[in-house]
Amino acid sequence: MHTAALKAERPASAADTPMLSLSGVSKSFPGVRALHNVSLSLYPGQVTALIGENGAGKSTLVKILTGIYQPDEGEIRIGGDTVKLPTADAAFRHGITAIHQETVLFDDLSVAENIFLGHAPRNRFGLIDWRTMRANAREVLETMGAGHIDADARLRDLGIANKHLVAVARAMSIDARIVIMDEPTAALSAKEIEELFELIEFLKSDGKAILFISHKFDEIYRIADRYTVFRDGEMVGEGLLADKPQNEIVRMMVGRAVDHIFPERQPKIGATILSVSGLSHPTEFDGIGFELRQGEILGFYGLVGAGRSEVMQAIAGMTRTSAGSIALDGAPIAPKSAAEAIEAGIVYVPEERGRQGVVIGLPIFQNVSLPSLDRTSKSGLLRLAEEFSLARTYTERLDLRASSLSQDVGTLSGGNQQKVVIAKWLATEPKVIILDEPTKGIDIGSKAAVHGFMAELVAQRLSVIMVSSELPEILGMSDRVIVMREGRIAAVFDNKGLDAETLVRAAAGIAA
Amino acid sequence: ESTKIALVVKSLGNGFFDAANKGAQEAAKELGDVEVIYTGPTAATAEGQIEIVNSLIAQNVNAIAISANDPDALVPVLKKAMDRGITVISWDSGVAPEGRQMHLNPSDTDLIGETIIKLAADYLPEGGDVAILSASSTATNQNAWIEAAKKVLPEKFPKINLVATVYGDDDSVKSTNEAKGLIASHPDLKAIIAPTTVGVVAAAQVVTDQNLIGKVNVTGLALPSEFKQFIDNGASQAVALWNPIDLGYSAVYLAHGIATGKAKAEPGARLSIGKVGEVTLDDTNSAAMAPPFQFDKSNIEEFSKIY
Amino acid sequence: MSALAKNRELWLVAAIALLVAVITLRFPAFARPQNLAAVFNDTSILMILALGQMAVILTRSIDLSMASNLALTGMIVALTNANFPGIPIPLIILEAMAIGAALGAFNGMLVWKLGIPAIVVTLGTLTIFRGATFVVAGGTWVNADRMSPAFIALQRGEFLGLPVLSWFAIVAIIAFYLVMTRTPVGRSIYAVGVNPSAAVYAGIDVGRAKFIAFCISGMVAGLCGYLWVSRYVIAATEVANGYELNIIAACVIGGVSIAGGIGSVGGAVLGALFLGIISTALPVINISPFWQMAISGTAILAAVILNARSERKQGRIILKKAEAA
Amino acid sequence: MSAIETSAAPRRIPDRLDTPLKGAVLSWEALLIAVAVAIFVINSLASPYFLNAWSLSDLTFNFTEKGLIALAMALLIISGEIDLSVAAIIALASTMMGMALQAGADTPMLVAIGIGTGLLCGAFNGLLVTGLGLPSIVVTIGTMSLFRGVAFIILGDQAFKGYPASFAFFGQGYVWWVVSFELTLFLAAALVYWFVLHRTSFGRRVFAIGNNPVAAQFSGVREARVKFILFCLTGLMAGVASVLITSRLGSTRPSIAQGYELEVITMVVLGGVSILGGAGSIVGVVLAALIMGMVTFGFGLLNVPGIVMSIFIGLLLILVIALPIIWRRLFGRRPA
Ligand SMILES: Nc1ncnc2c1ncn2[C@@H]1O[C@H](COP(=O)(O)OP(=O)(O)OP(=O)(O)O)[C@@H](O)[C@H]1O
Ligand SMILES: Nc1ncnc2c1ncn2[C@@H]1O[C@H](COP(=O)(O)OP(=O)(O)OP(=O)(O)O)[C@@H](O)[C@H]1O
Ligand SMILES: [Mg+2]
Ligand SMILES: [Mg+2]
Repeated sequence: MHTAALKAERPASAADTPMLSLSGVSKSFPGVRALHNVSLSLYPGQVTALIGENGAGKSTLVKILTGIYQPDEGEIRIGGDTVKLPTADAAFRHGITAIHQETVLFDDLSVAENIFLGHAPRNRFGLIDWRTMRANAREVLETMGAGHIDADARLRDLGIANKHLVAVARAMSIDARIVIMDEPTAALSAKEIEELFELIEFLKSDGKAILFISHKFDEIYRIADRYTVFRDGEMVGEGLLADKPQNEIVRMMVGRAVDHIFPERQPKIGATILSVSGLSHPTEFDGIGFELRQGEILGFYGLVGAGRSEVMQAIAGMTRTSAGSIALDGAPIAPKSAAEAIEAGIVYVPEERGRQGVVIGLPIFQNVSLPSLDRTSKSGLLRLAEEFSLARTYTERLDLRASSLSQDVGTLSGGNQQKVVIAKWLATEPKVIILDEPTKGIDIGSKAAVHGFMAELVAQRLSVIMVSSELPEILGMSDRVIVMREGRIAAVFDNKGLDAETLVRAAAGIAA
Repeated sequence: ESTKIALVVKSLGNGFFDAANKGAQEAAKELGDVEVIYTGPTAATAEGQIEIVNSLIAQNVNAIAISANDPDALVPVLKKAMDRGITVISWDSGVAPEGRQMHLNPSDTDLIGETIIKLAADYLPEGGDVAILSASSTATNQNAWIEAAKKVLPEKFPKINLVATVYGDDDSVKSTNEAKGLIASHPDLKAIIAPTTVGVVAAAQVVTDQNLIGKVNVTGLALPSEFKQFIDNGASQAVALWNPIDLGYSAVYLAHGIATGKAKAEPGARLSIGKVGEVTLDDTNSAAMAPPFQFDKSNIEEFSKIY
Repeated sequence: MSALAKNRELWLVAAIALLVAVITLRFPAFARPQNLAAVFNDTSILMILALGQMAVILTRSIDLSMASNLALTGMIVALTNANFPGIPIPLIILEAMAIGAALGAFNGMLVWKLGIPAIVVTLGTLTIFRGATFVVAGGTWVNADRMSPAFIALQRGEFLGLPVLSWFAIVAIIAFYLVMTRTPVGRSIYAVGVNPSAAVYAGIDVGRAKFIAFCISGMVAGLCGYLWVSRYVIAATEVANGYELNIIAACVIGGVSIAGGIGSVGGAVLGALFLGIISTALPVINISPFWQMAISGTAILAAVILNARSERKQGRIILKKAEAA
Repeated sequence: MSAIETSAAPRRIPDRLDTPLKGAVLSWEALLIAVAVAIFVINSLASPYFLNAWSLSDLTFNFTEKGLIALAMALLIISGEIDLSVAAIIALASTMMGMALQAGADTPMLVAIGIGTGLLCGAFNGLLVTGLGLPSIVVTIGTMSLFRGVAFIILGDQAFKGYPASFAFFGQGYVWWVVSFELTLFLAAALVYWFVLHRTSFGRRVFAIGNNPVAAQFSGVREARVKFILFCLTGLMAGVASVLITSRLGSTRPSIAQGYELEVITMVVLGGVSILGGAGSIVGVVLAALIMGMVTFGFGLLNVPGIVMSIFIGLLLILVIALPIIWRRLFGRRPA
């Protein structure tokens, strides 16, 4: 039955009436307006690319379409009827299937079951028919060109790329009319991407409506028929891709003169403060070597999953390395925990704010003072006055918006949480600060504050490593840029007349 | 002001003690102006009894009559009770002498020891292997009886061979497992002696379930009402017990006597226990109420209606 | 490593075989089929209970109230039987399962609708149910002479050479196997434990799955309430006191992960058997029963350490050469 | 949100909002105080024997030992772990003291051995949990059997008794009039634990770990070390409790303190400590200990069977936790 999804039976019809259309959809999270009055149409037999910067609201829209989130307002129409999608199940039943950005699968279940959980084939007693399920799973994988994946294997034993293929297979196993793919290629190799594109072509010819999200323009131009651009939660343009050059779309995406929001600064670069050489990890990165100079902002660019976070976490003591050395101010260091790195003067502002950054449940001032407790307390005894003044100093410099320092950080907006996180590490008075996606998912105003503050930091002779996947940010802030690809350094550039295309090519491994 | 006597038992919800309570209430009625507080912990632990004794002290009861879960652990709190002027006696399962004024054994320890062996031997003219399934390994009374039984074995019952002593903790499951273990590890076992009302039922049930009626005889101390069916089906020939109603009656009677000063607990004293008769205290201030009474096919029907 | 993970049950079988072999060395009759059948029969109730507990643990919850539920349900059905000996036993069994399930549903509702952690809810109902046992019985107990012969006899009867009690266990094992592996409900219980947020994406109501698991564990505890009182022919307040930890221990030894999502019917059954063999064999081979506790404690620790090794999370791999290797 | 404006003069953020009385009134501790007062009043009305210095003193014995363990357990649970083996540690520590007694140890030696055994047991738990990364609930179910099992192996059906008279002071002695040594120790320990949890950087780290172990680690908190210390502390307190109980009973059996672990945890949870970690206070735990002591003692005075009180405690546990949730559902504001 599901295999029908993969056999072209109907001829592709170039229908002009959308199969799915969305209008006036808004969605807010505490402190963040993720979507505002957006619209979107998907047409049968066509691929629509959804384009937008990080945090533009793409994934939020996907979650609304798959019944995970409920929109605050707006309307969803499928084939002309207005529908409600209160649960993931309801979305399935309306023929919507999705490959989500994060692989939301079950590590301890088999591949076959991951593909068919919730719609497994049953025998005539109503019991799940494992034999058929396995056979079907093999067939789906086979059709996708992922026949090398064992349907009986436990998902946990698969690499990330194969996990992603399973997620694709799960989406394909549902006999859906509408297929959504949120950055499906992020974790795939070139060959696998090729196979995925074949599959998409096939789905197109089968008359499915496809929503395709990617940050890679070569992919978008290769596979998509239409585009829709989101910027900061709003729909700013849509149309046929064929008559739209890339630079116009980029302008729509970014939507503002980039140099306006980035602070002007006159870098005063000093001597080398941090030098890393030959840093390797058994599975994550290899032979990483670079130098960071005083008063410098060193940008790390790469596609999501290039391994930048892992390198930074190794430098900050969170990850063990297998080889290589780190020297700070000329003295070799080998931090074995975050505590040791902080003591040495290297701090890491993590990427996953919710999980690694803020301690929700504790008030703002306690979050800020956490890494500096040894300084604010006296022989182990807390001194609240010290903590408050420390917290005030740094949060006010970052222009934090909060009603009091005793407020639970969990009640702050994402951008303000990020400010607390940055304040917390700044309060340790580091020599080197590593910011991993410092403005991920925060609003424009907060972004400007963070960028302004970064400029202030380097002006005070601090050294900054900034990991970012946002081209404007990399270009607007860095003195030098290191591009990483698949766990290795792919290129190093001086940020003088550097253009986005060069970086993208280096990151994707396309020869200039 | 009426005399308040607390009857503290090992645990509530136990048939034997409920019967004792019946006797205690009878004694209260007979003595007049006596209030009996029947209480005990839910699980048979010393800690639970200590909490209860503490609250009894606070209530200013006149006397505490306790069947103890542990002979030693209760001593400090009972001493405290005596310091506050409360009469303390133990009955059924005793407390170390420093923790009470007197102890009432249901029966003479040596006599019980001999009786439990005799119950088995009577039906084993050829002799053979027997094993003991006791209650908890810390139970004072059971241990004393087993000691006494072992003493009489060589001279009076030379043909009886005691092969094992195991403990079922007065827990049905554990007793069942232990009884099965005995049967499995001693193929020639002729009798299981369980000087505990919980263990004896468990053992008889095992013998019944494993179709060993006629091969293994279960005997020991049993409440007739609980045990009747096993006499009827032949899993057991005969068991013994004293009258728990009389025991509760006597405990309250003695506690009342000492608390009101009518009697004095000292070695050699002869104390009245009303309709049950009279006891004499030995040099540890212990006394025995009555010889154990045997139940078999001829009389179990009648007694099972009483207790 | 992964082979070991896959063969958790095989490891247990090997451990049990070794255990039986060691016991047989000291006591040859132990390995006789009749005796092994008897051990199985003795362990039946623990096996059934462990299966119910497994369903709950799989959803990242825990049911500490099972033993109390068993005591309460056992008491109610014993009282029913004592007062209305005419009610046929199959009805009594249904009553037991219904009462047990209702008690389980009470736990489940608190977990589902109020979001109170399962350990807190069942810590509370652990004492409530046992207290209620005392109250419904009016502080007394029900013993053999108040139970009808059929009530006691049913599980002792034989069918195809095995006691009916063993058949209860066998049917429960088969039923659990089918439910846990072959029905959407069973699979959703696993899915919720493996990854609750992914379960939401797959259209599963996480709270409802937990509720169902609690109903299952309650129903099973109720059934065992009847089996227990008719087996030991006594219904009293302290029945199965503290047994909840044995049940959880059986699950843990059987490889059910306390973090949810991992565990199998075979594992839970073998874990129960392992404990059952220890408790029945020690008296037989003349090892002081005082060793029993320390042995099962060691077995639990060994099982956790082994399982943790096979569950070690495997990270994502970026370097292509590392993934190929 | 407002537009891009880099405000020259940053606005001042107040340290805290004017502490609203409402917050204090609706706090968990306030709820517990109300419950405690209510039970006190009910007890006084229901039994003429309750309001009496000696009664109130006897009452404290119902909770001091468990309460001592609950103090350390509260910290452990706040950090996101749990220890089910505390009662077994009591048994093993008591057994070790008994063995030492046989070998002729004097009172200070006995105390040292009891506390030392507890500490070692706690360290063993801590090592398994933090060293091997095992879930504490399972580890301590295992060590619970192991520790008590060892006590059973050593003692079997025997008992150790004959502790020296000076040893009796810990569980039976009075410091002043009706104030027992146990109560004094409990109050002193409560003060120490309150101080450690709420006034030291160690306590702050405990909260941080319980709320978000990953972020705490990233912030330089040595999670494993803190948790290891907490397991040691819990073991240590179980050792202290073992000294008290052994002294109070004057003897050692392997079955000593059976089932205490669940009562201790009930106390901690009733005291408002989140079983999921990250929240709780020592004041709450002390109040919960007091409440449990008053409930059991009060019912005892009325000669209500212990099992009936346990229904009450179970209901109290669920209600006290459920009511605020239901309250929020009915009248609740949406989270900000
Ligand atoms: N559950 C949530 N709670 C709070 N804020 C959220 C939540 N989910 C998303 N957001 C916020 O909504 C905004 C849009 O996020 P979304 O994930 O939709 O972006 P995206 O366009 O998919 O970005 P990316 O390209 O990085 O995947 C961001 O500011 C994000 O922080
Ligand atoms: N073990 C894993 N299993 C599955 N997915 C993973 C795993 N680890 C990371 N990912 C996913 O891979 C993606 C990239 O991870 P990560 O952010 O660590 O890489 P990166 O090179 O540091 O990229 P960036 O910092 O630019 O986001 C994320 O979407 C993350 O969810
Ligand atoms: Mg996204
Ligand atoms: Mg990253």
